Amino acid sequence: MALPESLTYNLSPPEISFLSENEYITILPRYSMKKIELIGEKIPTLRGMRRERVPLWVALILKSQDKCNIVPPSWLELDFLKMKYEEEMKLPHKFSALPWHWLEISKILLAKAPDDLADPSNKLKSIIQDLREIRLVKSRKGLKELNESNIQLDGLSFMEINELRPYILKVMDKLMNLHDSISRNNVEAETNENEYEDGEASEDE
Amino acid sequence: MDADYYDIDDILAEGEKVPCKFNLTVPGLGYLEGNPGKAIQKDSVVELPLWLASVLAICEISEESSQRFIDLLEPPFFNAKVLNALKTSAASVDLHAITSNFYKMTEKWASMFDDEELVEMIKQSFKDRAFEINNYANNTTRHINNDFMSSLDEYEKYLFKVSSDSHKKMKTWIQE
Amino acid sequence: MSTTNIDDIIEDFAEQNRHTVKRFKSSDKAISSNVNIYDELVKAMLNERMAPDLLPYQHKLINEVLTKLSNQQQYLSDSHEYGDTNASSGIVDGDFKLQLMIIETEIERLSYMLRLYLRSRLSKIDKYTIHYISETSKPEEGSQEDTSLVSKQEMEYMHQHFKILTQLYNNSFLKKMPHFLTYLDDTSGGQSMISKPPVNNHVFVKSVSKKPFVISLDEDEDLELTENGIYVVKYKFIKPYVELGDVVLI
Amino acid sequence: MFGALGNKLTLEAKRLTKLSELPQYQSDLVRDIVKETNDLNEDAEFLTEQQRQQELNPSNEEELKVNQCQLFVTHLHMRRNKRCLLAYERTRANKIDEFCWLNIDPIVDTDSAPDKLANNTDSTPPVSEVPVDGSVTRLGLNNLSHAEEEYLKSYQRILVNYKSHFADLDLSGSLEPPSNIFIDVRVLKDGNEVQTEYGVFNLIKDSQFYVRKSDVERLIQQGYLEEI
Repeated sequence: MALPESLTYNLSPPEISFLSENEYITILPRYSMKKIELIGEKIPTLRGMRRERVPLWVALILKSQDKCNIVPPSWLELDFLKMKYEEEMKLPHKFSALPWHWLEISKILLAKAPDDLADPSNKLKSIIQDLREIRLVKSRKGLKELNESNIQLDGLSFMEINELRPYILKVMDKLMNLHDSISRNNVEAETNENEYEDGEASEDE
Repeated sequence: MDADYYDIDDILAEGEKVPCKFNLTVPGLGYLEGNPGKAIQKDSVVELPLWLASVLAICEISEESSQRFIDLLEPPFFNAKVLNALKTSAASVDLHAITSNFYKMTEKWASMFDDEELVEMIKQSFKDRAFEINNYANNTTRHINNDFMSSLDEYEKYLFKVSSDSHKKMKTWIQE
Repeated sequence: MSTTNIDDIIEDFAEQNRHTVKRFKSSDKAISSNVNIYDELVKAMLNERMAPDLLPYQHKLINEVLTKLSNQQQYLSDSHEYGDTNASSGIVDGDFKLQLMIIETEIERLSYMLRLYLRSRLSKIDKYTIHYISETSKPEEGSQEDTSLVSKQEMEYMHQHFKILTQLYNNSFLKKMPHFLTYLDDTSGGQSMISKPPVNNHVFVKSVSKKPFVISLDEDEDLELTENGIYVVKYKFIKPYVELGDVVLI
Repeated sequence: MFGALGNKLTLEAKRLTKLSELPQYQSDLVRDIVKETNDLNEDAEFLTEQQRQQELNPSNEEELKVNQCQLFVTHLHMRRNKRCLLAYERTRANKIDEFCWLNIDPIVDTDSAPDKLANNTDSTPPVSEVPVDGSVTRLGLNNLSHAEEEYLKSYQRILVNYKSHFADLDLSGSLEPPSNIFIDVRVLKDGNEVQTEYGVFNLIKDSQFYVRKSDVERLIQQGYLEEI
């Protein structure tokens, strides 16, 4: 097959991390640099100490060459994350609001720009780990409620969703198959089927 | 029911045998019960693969009679003992020993008999078992309960595989 | 030797690039100038990866990305050449190199996403070949070059691949079998040979519409989708909203 | 037993979805199933003829029904065989396709084809089973049937043609996301001058450079550089 099975209806964690690098982040350039015409975006002329918003992947290249400092996002901060953790404890059936790419971006910044973060890396890492775990336990409990129709998953981030995706989809699809095996439940499916066939529906023996 | 023609698991499920009772004597079909060249007698009970049984069971012998070539008898995988066990404690039933494509069989069986009660019950046991499967898939360090793992039907094995692969990939990513 | 200022060179290249962009955009009203084609490609790739069936080929977007990629690659190699001939004179400074590195990184990122986009399409075409051959041979299909379900290249690939697969089956066993058993698109006997995309299967969607909207599901059930809400629903109910851009598959 | 050959072939198809390379083509089993199907077809033709006779000379209904039942069984059996054969070949073709996308050469050498001698359908060839997932990593030409070899060559041609429309993209390239296209390296031991598109640098111990990863991969392997 043109695409390996493991990438069909599925994303890998490195892939989601890659996508998170498209998010914008504020940098504080240390030097001036001419503007760059990219295909997606125009990177403006950078001037020393004047803040700019650029895609994270651009910021990481500049950072690796000591051309800028990264201004960490406001949520990547010990106090804020602790507050979120307490929220998670208080509300056992709800996920606290965290950015769509919080796991990926925090991991990237902790690895590539630890000196730009306001709090010590080890403390940040540990609260992020705690948050991840409490949310994982919560989501796992929620998985008891799966059905054959639809569910809502507000509050989970992309990476967290992706981890649960294969399980959720395979369970819901199977429940649907079982459900639809009863013809009464499958009336609509059969009507659709006939439309699909353009009236050439075949006769059973 | 529109199973994919090339779906290997569907082909295997269709190859599973179910007990059937012949409603007429058919010469030459003795090979179906291991007596090649002989006739199959009316009222004899024979195990036939589903791909054959499901069609013979809906073909009427004559236009006037509602009798079909064969009657499907209750297959062992849906007998009262199995269903009760699933109701009481779904996760402790050895589905694999019963039939390795249990859910496919359920779908096929239910679609032939429109057995809603059966489907509702098996949906619930699937949910219970799936939840347990995810717990195992999450926790690769914990001692794997081999009894449970070897009791999974083919779809459950696949569910375990995709879930544990996903968790493993996530762990690897976090640690890298 | 050269006295040309490096800034001028960069300006020059940038200018050239802008012209190509302009030329393209004037003939293409569907992609408005404030849409970032990089983001569009991310969205198209994710939608295509997660949709059980083939989405309409993004003719305009893909052509534009390909044109821009090729321009940018040209710019890059011209710049490297420029860098080589002027390396000794000390004109090519670190910043210039760094800028080229950023440009090259973007090229790599876009190529990667395009690769995934195209390959997920081929894998669906391969799985449901006969279905798509018949879908694309309907009269309303293909009349319009830039709205067809598959690209010209995909169309060619699909027919060629089907042909050699048929040959493989024939040579392996079909031609030795009774004639009535040699069809690959038989739908009689309650078992269709034509594999179809599993459009009933569930998908994850994220609503991106500012206004909440309601979709109808099975059995008279409705579901309201609000901005940034995450849902798991059957694909067939959400497909129209994917094409409208009210939701993205994730 | 009834339908046994088809089942056996389907189990083989199931097995090979989990393998990282294609096992020996089951030519004997395929041949036997084709033969069985043709034998069944002779029965079917006989039964059809008998049916026609019965209809011409109205006999008892029971006889007609018995005949119809026999005919059904025969036809269903043939259709079942066909499905098993196609699913088997399709599964193999998918593996061949997947291999072609890797853009590497198949193994021609007789010795390296692990189950060359195992074309007996009863034996389970000792192919390396990779439990993680069944993606193809290599392919021995010896394990292919003649028709499959032809198919492989044709599919390679189709791919070359398709890819030629996207020459800049390297469609067979890595499906891992491109992270770290440029990396920082440190020189571990002295060496010669290195030329890259991004300029020239000298391998002087302990100096550091920011370079394109693909330009220095060999130097890293050879121990001249390390990624920081």
